[in-house]
Amino acid sequence: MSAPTTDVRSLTYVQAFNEAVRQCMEADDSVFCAGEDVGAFGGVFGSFAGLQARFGERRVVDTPISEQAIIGLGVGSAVSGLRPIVDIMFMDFLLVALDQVVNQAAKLKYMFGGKATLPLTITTAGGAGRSAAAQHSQSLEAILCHVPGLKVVYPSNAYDMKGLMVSCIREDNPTVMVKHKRLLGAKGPVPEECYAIPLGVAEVKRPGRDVTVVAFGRMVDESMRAAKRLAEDGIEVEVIDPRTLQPLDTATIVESAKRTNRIVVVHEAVRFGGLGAEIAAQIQEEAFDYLDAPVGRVAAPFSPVPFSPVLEQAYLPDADRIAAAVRSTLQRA
Amino acid sequence: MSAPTTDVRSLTYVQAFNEAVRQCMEADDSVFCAGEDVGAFGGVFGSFAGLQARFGERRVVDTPISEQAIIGLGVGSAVSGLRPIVDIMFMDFLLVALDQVVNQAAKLKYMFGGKATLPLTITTAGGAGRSAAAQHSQSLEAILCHVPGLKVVYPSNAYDMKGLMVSCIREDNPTVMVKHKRLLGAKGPVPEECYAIPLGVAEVKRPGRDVTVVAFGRMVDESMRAAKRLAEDGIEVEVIDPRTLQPLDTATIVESAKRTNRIVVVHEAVRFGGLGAEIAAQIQEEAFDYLDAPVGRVAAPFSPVPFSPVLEQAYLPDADRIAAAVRSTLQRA
Amino acid sequence: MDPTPDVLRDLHRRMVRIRLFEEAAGRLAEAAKLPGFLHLYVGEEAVASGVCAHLSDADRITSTHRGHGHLVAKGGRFAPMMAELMGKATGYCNGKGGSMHISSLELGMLGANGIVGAGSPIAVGAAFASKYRADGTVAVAFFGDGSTNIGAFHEAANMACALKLPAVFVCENNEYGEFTPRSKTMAITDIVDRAAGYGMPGVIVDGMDVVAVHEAAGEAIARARAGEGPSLVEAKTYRFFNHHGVQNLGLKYRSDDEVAQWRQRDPISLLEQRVLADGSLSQADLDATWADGRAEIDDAIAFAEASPLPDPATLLADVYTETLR
Amino acid sequence: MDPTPDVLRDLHRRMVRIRLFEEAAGRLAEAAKLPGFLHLYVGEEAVASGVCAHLSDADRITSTHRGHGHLVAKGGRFAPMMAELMGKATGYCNGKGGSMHISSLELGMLGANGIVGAGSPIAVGAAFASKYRADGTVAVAFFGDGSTNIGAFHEAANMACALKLPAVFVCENNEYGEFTPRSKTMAITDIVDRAAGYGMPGVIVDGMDVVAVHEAAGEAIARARAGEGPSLVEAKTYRFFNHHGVQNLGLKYRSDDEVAQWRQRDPISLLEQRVLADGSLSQADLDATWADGRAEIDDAIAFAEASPLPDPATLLADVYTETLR
Ligand SMILES: Cc1ncc(C[n+]2csc(CCOP(=O)(O)OP(=O)(O)O)c2C)c(N)n1
Ligand SMILES: Cc1ncc(C[n+]2csc(CCOP(=O)(O)OP(=O)(O)O)c2C)c(N)n1
Ligand SMILES: [Mg+2]
Ligand SMILES: [Mg+2]
Repeated sequence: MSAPTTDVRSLTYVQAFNEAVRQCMEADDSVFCAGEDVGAFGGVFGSFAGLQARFGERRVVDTPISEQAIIGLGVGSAVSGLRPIVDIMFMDFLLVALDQVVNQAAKLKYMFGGKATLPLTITTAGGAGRSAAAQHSQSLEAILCHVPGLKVVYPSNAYDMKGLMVSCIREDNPTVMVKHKRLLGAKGPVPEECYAIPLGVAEVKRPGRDVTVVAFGRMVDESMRAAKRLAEDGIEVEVIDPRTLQPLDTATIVESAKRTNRIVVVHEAVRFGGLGAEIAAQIQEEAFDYLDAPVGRVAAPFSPVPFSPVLEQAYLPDADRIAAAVRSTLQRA
Repeated sequence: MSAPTTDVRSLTYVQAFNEAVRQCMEADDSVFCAGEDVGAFGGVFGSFAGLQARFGERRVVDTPISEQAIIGLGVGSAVSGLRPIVDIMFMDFLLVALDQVVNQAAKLKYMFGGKATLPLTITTAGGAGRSAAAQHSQSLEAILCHVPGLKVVYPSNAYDMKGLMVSCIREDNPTVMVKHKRLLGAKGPVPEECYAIPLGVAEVKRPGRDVTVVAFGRMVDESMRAAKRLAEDGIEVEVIDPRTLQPLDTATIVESAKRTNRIVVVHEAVRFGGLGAEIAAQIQEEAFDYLDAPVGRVAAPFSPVPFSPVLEQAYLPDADRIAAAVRSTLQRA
Repeated sequence: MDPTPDVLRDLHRRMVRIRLFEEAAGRLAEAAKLPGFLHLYVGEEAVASGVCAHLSDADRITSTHRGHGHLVAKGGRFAPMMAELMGKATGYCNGKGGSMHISSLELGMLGANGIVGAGSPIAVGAAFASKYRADGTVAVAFFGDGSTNIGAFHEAANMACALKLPAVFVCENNEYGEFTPRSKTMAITDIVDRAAGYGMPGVIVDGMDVVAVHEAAGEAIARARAGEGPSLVEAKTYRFFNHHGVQNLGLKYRSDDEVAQWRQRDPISLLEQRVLADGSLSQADLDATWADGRAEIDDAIAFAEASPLPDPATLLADVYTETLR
Repeated sequence: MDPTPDVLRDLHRRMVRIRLFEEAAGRLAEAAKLPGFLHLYVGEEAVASGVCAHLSDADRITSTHRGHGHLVAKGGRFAPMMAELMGKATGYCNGKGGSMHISSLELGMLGANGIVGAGSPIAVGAAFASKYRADGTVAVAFFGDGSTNIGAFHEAANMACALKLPAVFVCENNEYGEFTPRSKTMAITDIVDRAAGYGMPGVIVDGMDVVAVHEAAGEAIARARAGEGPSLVEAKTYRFFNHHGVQNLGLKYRSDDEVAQWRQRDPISLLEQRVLADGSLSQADLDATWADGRAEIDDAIAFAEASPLPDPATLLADVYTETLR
């Protein structure tokens, strides 16, 4: 399932998020939202704009600055039969509440011998590029993907945002939906009807025969930009957006790697221990005999995110670095 | 530097830890310990036994059950010139305090433009195998290794424990020292003098020409056991214990892989996103042309740690599974 | 006014069942028949019993690492409990949770918890669901004195008050957190001093007097059901055994005298003396309760021992729910 | 008894310097010359000033996301502060921290903090170091009303009391957490109600009256220095600008009337009226302070604008300390 080419009205990434929440709340009274400033104010990124006016304070709840209790609110109400959407403003703040996410939400069903379902959606915002410095810019998805019991979704565009968010809300497992802060205003065609994009299904954003680039979140745009430039030199790059990071659609990635024989994984998180490591490990396990070059990784260097824009720019992967990595992968005999 | 073959008195892993702390406290008044039950009681694993009697309540401090404040106590006192050793009883509980570890301790120096040093040692206990179930058995080292600013140490024996703990305490950066719960009583030769094993230096536990196995913590014993069995069939396994996980001694591992051309990485953590992924990714990047088979991984499956011993046994990697992985790696043409 | 004989019989029965289950578990642990940690509730029976006597299966509770008593008081059956402690497939959690995660959603027991303080935020979520559905149910969070020093407790108590949820916070103040006395970990003596900081009423009750607990909990739960918001009930109590395991004397962190003094106020004996004195129950009533409990325990142990271990093939089952919609 | 003219001049000077720095930063932000977030302290100057007037460079403070005022009050120089806000190599943090992480160890300012509540546990560590060395220094944690709902604050307050540390907890209660009023996030009106739950004294003070803050903080800090343990000081105050940025009127979450009423009680005007009325300072004194501050700001902006950006080659410097021993 991928974005319609026929012209539908276009929405921003955050409007698509908002519409998914609104339509799911209209369809199911057990769905509610809670978080800091999500009520009257509509969320610091406007993600929840208009929802309290539409659904009232019962279903759109302003909470104290208490991330552990916010996740606990979600866990306890989900196991009691509701479908909470709880918001953690910045992904960095998940670290304040990780016990509730990892030790409670993710493990509860298993610890109960399967005798529980936890239809909980945790929404948050990740990524750098806004000079928000070390504690408001992190990409921590690799930590979440290492946790059995969680699902992790990271949309790269407005269309996917709506469809994936609908799936998260309907999902019967704890899911973390990560918005990228620099994509909030990105516009794209978004159908009005309430559609779902299944979790765990990657999308080939661009077919190509020479090399495969795997990227998610904002890095999809950078990869497409790199691919466009490389195409001018006759290099055909296949760009794959996993969209869901856990479970990961390894099959689609491996199938592509077996065709192109060369693959580069891109992410904003630091390289050491990032999702690129897992993807590289799986590809070399499953496509070893097909690879003409090592799986390349383009990622942030091993440091906190710096404040100064010149440093942050030097820190973040971009189309140039992706293109360079692709070229060096191709140079490998 | 590796364990002496000449006979010195032998200590348990936890006694070696205790002696390292005691000797460093004798040498430097700025070193102190704090944590739950570490004072009068000496720590739930006996790690701090006798230290409060020896150094008094000023230097061996019982704290409330407040992991965030325990790490904060370490951060604030370290940046104020002390050398805290703060204990988080079980590694699983680090998740309650991860903000202080990741957003504060690890980033403080960088956010301050380098104008601070943080000689902080966080000690904890990880690993499964004691029927302690999903919240007292986790191996979360991969999460810590993904964090710039932290160093992570995971000794596999009493000798390394003492030498590495001494280095942690003398280290001017935040370091997490992970004890494995099932190694606490493991005895080995430990010199009386206060010796340091440098961080970031792996040890070749056993030379071998046919295949390399990388393992740390309790998995070193299992790997050595597997190597011994395989040797009976004429398969010579080289076993490498990185000892420090961050920074990782990639050079030693890659050099070995280039000699044996086949390598298997072992850990207790779940496979997806575990440290094995990063090691595999680095090896295929740096030794691509030398590999005769994909880098193999032996790790826990993707589930929380189950309580029932039969399930936990099915969950945990062991010598059998390591041996099987080595054999299948060798079967690869 | 005094509880009726039926209520007293019910309170007695809950306490006796907890005592019998815990003592049996302790014996099995000594015989090395129980894997993992074992945190016994012996001595604190009046707290869970006095509170849970007011609750139906539709009301929800969250528990702690010391959770058997809460489940028994909430109606837990011995057979699947004992099977769970033995890691058998017939346990409440199919052997996947064990003592530290024992739970029963049908009984509204949202799990023992291995993370100190982590149950309270979950209770807030359960209380939110009660209010959301306006179904008159409540949520009760049980927690220890030591856990009130951890952030999760604070956030939960404040959020419950801010959202005026039907929640009751029940503190089992047994004066110790593991092996460290309260005096070393907080500068206050009474946990109830924390209630005002959240804007909820707080009351101290003798946690060895089940009738007193029953009365105080009744008011707090009625208040919650009436939509008047959360309350804190602090029960002064004591664990007769060690933090985990079954040793009770010769512990280096508390004196045998202290243990002996508290044992003088064994909550079950106190109730039995009282009901016999005022004649509300007869010795025969009490004996019958003990006899029933012993019979249930014997059957439960037999059941658990005869039960199969989980099939290793089920290791990866129950990590995720198959989503159908 | 009333502060001496010298003390009043010092308090006035600290407040004026904060005001001038923040207004200049606001103007630069509007001119898009400052990257990232900007949380201004305007309106709350009396709090940091009244407290820090009692502190030496050896005393340590922890701050919040709204940290410029704390650093200025602790003696921060405008030039490296402005350079840091511009992300220049000459900033206090060489451009790596920015507004939300601005710090100066030499001045005992342990950093603004982007994580609500995270500063308080660090202040506990600093206070521990003071007690450990018995050097008579203290640690002060500044934090907002909203942050008292997060676990880290609770753990820090309790631990400081349990260990009887020389710490002072200063709450800047400006009635809002971001865009949400206090009434929605807690069931209490006064943060000071939380002090008793930790076993420390708590006092409410008019956060717009710098002399009142100075007096209350003086007692709390003296108590800490005397080894009598922590205190909580709640200063009722108000931020004149939006949560971040410089908009102050037409905000959807608070009325312009409310803003206007608080501005009536501008802490700097209140002090100036008072000192002129009782003659302790002259108009000339006040003018001189403003003039000095303006001159310093102009120099600081010129310095910052002329300063070089960090060399991208330094990106990976400062992640780790080279350990030599
Ligand atoms: C976050 C966390 N920290 C520490 C522990 C270890 N621990 C288990 S029980 C316990 C003591 C709890 O004391 P209290 O809350 O008073 O309960 P009690 O055991 O006295 O019933 C501790 C420290 C834990 N399980 N979780
Ligand atoms: C853990 C965490 N949660 C949420 C935020 C987002 N946030 C930044 S400031 C703020 C409001 C803080 O309110 P208060 O403590 O009253 O300080 P004030 O801004 O009023 O000075 C919030 C919610 C954060 N930075 N950290
Ligand atoms: Mg206790
Ligand atoms: Mg505020």
